[in-house]
Amino acid sequence: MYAQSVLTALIAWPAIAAVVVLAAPERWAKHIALAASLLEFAISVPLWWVFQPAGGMQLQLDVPWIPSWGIHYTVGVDGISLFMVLLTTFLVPLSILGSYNYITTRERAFYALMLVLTSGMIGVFVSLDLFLFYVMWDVMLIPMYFIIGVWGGQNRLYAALKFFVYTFFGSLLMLVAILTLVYLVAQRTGVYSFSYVHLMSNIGALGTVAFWLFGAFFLAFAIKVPMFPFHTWLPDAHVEAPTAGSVLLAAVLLKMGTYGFLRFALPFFPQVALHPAVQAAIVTLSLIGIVYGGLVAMAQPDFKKLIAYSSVAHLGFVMLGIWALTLQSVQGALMVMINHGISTGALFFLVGMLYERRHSRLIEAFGGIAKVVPLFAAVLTIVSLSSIGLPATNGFVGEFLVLLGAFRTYPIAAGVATTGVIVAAMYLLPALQRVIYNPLDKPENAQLADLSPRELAVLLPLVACIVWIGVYPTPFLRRMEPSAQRFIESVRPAAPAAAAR
Amino acid sequence: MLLGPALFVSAALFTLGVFGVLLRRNAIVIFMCVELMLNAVNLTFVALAQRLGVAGQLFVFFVMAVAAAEAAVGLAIILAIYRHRGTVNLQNINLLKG
Amino acid sequence: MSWTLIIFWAFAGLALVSALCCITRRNAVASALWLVVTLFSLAALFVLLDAQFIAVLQVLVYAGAIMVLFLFVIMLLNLGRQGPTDVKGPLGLGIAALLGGVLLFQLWILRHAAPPEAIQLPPGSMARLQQEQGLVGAIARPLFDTYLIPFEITSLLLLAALVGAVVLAKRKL
Amino acid sequence: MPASALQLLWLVPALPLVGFLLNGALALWRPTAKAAVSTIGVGVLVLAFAAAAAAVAEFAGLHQAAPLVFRYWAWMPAGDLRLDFALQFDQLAAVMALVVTGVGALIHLFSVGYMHADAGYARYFAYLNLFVFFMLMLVLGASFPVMFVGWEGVGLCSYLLIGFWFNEQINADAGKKAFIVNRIGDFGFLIAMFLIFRATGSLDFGPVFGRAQAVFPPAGTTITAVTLFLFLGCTGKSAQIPLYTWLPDAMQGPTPVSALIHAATMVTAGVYLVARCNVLFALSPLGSAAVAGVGALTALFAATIALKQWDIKRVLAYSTISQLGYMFLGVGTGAYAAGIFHLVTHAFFKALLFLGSGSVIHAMHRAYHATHSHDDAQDMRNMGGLRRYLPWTATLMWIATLAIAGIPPLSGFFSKDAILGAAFALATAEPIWYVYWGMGVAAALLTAFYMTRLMLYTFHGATRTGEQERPHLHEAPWVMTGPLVVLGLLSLIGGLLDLPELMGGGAFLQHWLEPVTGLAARMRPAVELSPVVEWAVLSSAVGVAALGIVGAVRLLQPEALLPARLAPPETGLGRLLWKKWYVDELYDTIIVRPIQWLAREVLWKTIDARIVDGLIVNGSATASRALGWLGSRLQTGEVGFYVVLFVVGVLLVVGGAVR
Repeated sequence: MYAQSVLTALIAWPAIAAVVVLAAPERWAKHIALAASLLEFAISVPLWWVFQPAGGMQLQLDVPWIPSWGIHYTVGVDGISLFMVLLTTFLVPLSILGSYNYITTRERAFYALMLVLTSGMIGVFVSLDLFLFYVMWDVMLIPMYFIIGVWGGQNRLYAALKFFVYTFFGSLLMLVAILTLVYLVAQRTGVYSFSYVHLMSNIGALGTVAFWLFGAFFLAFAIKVPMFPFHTWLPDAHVEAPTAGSVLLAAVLLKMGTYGFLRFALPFFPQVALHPAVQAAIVTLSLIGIVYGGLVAMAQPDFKKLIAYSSVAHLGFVMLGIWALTLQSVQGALMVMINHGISTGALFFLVGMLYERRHSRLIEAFGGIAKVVPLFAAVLTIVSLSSIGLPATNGFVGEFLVLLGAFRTYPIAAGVATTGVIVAAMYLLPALQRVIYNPLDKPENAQLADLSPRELAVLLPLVACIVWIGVYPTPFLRRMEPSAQRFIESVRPAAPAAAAR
Repeated sequence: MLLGPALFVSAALFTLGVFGVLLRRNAIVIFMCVELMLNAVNLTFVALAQRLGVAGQLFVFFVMAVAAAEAAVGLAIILAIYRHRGTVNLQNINLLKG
Repeated sequence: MSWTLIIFWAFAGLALVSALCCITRRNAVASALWLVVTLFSLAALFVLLDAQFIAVLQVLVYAGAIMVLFLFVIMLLNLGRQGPTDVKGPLGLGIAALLGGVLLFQLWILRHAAPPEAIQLPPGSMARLQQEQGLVGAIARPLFDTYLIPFEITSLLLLAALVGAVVLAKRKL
Repeated sequence: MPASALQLLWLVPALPLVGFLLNGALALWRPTAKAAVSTIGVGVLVLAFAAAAAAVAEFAGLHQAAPLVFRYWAWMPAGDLRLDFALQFDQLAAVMALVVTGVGALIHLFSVGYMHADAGYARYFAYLNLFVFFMLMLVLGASFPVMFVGWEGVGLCSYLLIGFWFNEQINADAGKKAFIVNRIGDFGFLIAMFLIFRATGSLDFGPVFGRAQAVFPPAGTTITAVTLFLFLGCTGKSAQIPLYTWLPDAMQGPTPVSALIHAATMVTAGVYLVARCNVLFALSPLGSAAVAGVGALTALFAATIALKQWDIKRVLAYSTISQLGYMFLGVGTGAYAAGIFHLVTHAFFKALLFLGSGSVIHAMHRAYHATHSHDDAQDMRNMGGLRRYLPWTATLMWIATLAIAGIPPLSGFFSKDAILGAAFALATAEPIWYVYWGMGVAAALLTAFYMTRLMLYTFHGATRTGEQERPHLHEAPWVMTGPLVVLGLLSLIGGLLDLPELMGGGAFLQHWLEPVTGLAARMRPAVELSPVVEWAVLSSAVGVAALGIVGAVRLLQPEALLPARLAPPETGLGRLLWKKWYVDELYDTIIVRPIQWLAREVLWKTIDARIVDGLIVNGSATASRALGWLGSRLQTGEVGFYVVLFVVGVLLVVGGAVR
């Protein structure tokens, strides 16, 4: 019963709750939304134990949706999507709790959109039907557009439109590619089906058209990741979005890009992905992302922008890890995906809390506040260190595995990527110093309030995860290993064949 | 036997209709040119009906019905425009500009 | 050259000349009258092409009803008098001639695109059909059989046009 | 499997961790509970020392040749990577654990007095406990990544403690600099780990060192790269050329921190790493030569800078860099035991020197505080004649000075001589070591000189401290002098640990470490010198040291010195040395500023904002808007024009059919 319906419940429940929130009185909205998201999290927690690491795709439900077009409602999770689902359900209650004071207008609409967004995000990660995936991809897009565009900062309309057009451009290309793929497979098998499993097992050799299809998928996902040079929507969107929007954008939405590569782009078109030129291009772009993202982050005066660019660098590690196709690097990439969600999410919360107090995100506006807000400073330090990748925090586990694995495939590239470790310290530590250390020379900072219990409730789970994953990531690694193995096998066998040709 | 000549005449008439539409500015004359084109097409239908079956003639029937409806509505529009603008010269009518 | 052909070309020539006059006459009433001539000539051509019933309709509906409507409007708006020409200038003429020429050329090429022999009926089969079923019956049978629904829809179309014309033409409802 | 004490090895790092957690909680919620903080902070260290000592005692009784490995949980299992969170205990780790917890405990005790008036007392002890925890992870880790946890962790604590008084920009800057420079070294460490894993398929010490000979061809490219990258890590952590610049700045932290982290323990981690990986370094002559060469050069280079510093702690900082250079010369030469020996004795006398200087600064600071003066409490030009006020400190620091200068029979003499002797011995086989040895001897001369200078200016001659301050100068309380006495004793007799056979000693440490260094020693057999030559080398070192001391006493005139406020600016070579050869400025000009400029002006403002975002992204938006504008121009509203367009369209469609 649980196994059959849990994923559907996870998709449906937030949508239902959104309606309830809309119908409720304005001042109750946030409490109802929080309760709903906590229930959502509670529903998802047993997944941790129910999930069978070696069981492949599981907890599946398959219901015909539009049978005449071969469209089904198919959902399921494996070791790759499981953690994305859990990360989402874990972060949504925190985001809602973190928005309690931040959102003061149109609360009902905001929390309803947050819940709809949750549905979309879960849907993207569990869809096993490409049509359903596409629908969910867009379902997730629209609430985020409104969250940025309505509750954002000064330049919110520009940022929201940029975010929307950019992502939508990619998603339309993806739609074309999906339709073409379905058509091509249907020509071979005579069955029109959007089913992931069906397409995977019947995709065969596509020849040159594979390059075009891969290109379309690549653009859709690379924009979402975002890879250099498709990243410029991200700083704008992050800076303008309200805290909860930034958190979910960084923690979950960016992961959809890398998830897309893991689930679709590589397994569908291994011969393209392993083409030397494609490999070289993507690894180079990842490296540019790592080093360039870090260096640009170093120059940012705006704390949120700095974090946004640091995301570009972190996601560069993920892409490198995926493309290196070793077990360590792929597991590392998955870990970085989780860790980035936690650490960067926490960083956005912290900056948001600063913003609530001072209405400024500029690093310059602060200085020396560790004396006034020691608790805040302690949490910010821990989170920054995890983002830098200090050993025994979660950041290290992911980056280390990625680099270790990537070094086997691309030693030079991994060496270059390792300089990202230095760069990470070079952008985050000076910012940290200029915010919480240095002389307390701005009188308006002398009266800042330290973290409230509510804010601690938002941050402590994240800090706990930072330490937990840093010290004992084995439960994560064990659950994802078989799926990572299968992912590599779905891509690698094509290698000898491609070489023979 | 008459198919080739009939098609030729139809083509010539149609071209004259198009030519008229392009040449004139008077809305009513343009309307008449459109009728001319419709008739040219009717001629084609009838000519081909000889060898392809009676359906061609049925289509002429329908075209006439459409032409009648179109003439009624179109002329009513011209009337309305004339009341507003005092002219039926298309040069002076640019209501479609956004 | 048979008589049929001679008559055909005579009416065809008349149709083309009157059409030319229709589009070149400055006076709208003259244009309308020339158009009537064209429509009559076409009715004659229809007879030659074994479409007697259509020819009758052509005279009744077109020359009778539609053209009268045109003339009514022209006179209602008092457009019959001589005014400044509405024919476009040299540029308009050039564009019209160019596009018309291109169209004629295209249609000239398209004349080869006649339907394949295989689906054509033998010559004279239309005449035979009319012999068997009568001039009206040959058209009426498919009209009330295969094309019944389109036929009924046509009535709706005409009703809509009627209402529309009244709405548009009336000053105040 | 052995019994209790070793079974409880995990307690050794766990105790300081518990101390960190308790003190950290106190720092956040009850920072005034100083008694509890002191009890916890010092108590966990004493207990950890006791646990370590018990473990060592038991371990010694086992006569175990192979390291004992304790696996606690699987840390990062991924594919063929089987990485456990495991500790390992062997002879080398035993020495290090004792030094870390022992010296650590003394310095914690000293801090109770030194930091007592500080508002951040609890935070200070939390950081210090955390440091000891990470340092123990570093020395007890059973694999490269576990060691790396400690390696970066101590860097973190160093960062936190250097910037302890974070409301002064200079302190925060120094902490940041230390962390980032260390990160450059960590980059090398990481690359080395990747290379090792690629070659051996493991990261645990046991398998790596076991397979090293089979996997790495001696003197091959891979092993040379591994050792050089490892050594890059060492240059960062242990402040060697070219990454030494952070250590002098690190003196911004509280003085006990300088003693513990930046003299006795953390900065020696690089030496420990080379000694730990002795098998790898023995396989790569080039790597070893680089270690020794950089060590010797750093020893000499840092000593020259120390000649002209006025800040008492900066002199000691450069002295530390220089002494670390000696240790690298030792381990690079293959004399791993000698390097570790020097590490241990250095921990004693340098901790003593730093704590002694801390005692001096404490006194000076209190005096200035009492009179509300803003003079520099660390500038030697403001001191002079302090032996009258701080007799204990002066005596103890003289012991340490003689020890570091290499005067027999103090501890430094034996350890330094062991290194120089080993270098000279190797030189008979590989002549380049003559150069290294020469640099080492020259550095020894300078060491004796600048240390004597420090002592003369601080404790002798006329008192240059202001008249009003003098009555406030007192010896520190017993919690501060007590540890000094213990360290003084250790500096005196530390040489007993490894008395050379030449003098009829048992070379205890060398034999103790044999199980760890034996394999490397067999790969690179030490060259035996005849006793005559050994005595000659030894006496030349002593002679040089004596020359340095005597020279300093004869050349320097403490009487002529003016207080810092009145002192004239330095000129010529003096200025060059005082300005530290302008290396910081050089780095700033050729590395730091260009990177910042590149990041801000080129990458961000030009490439990101102008080209990618401006030209391509917003450019395409502008282009589509322009296209839309063009399309809107077609909407003239004139039906005639539409008709023309319509006809053209029809013609195009028909044209498609015509073809």
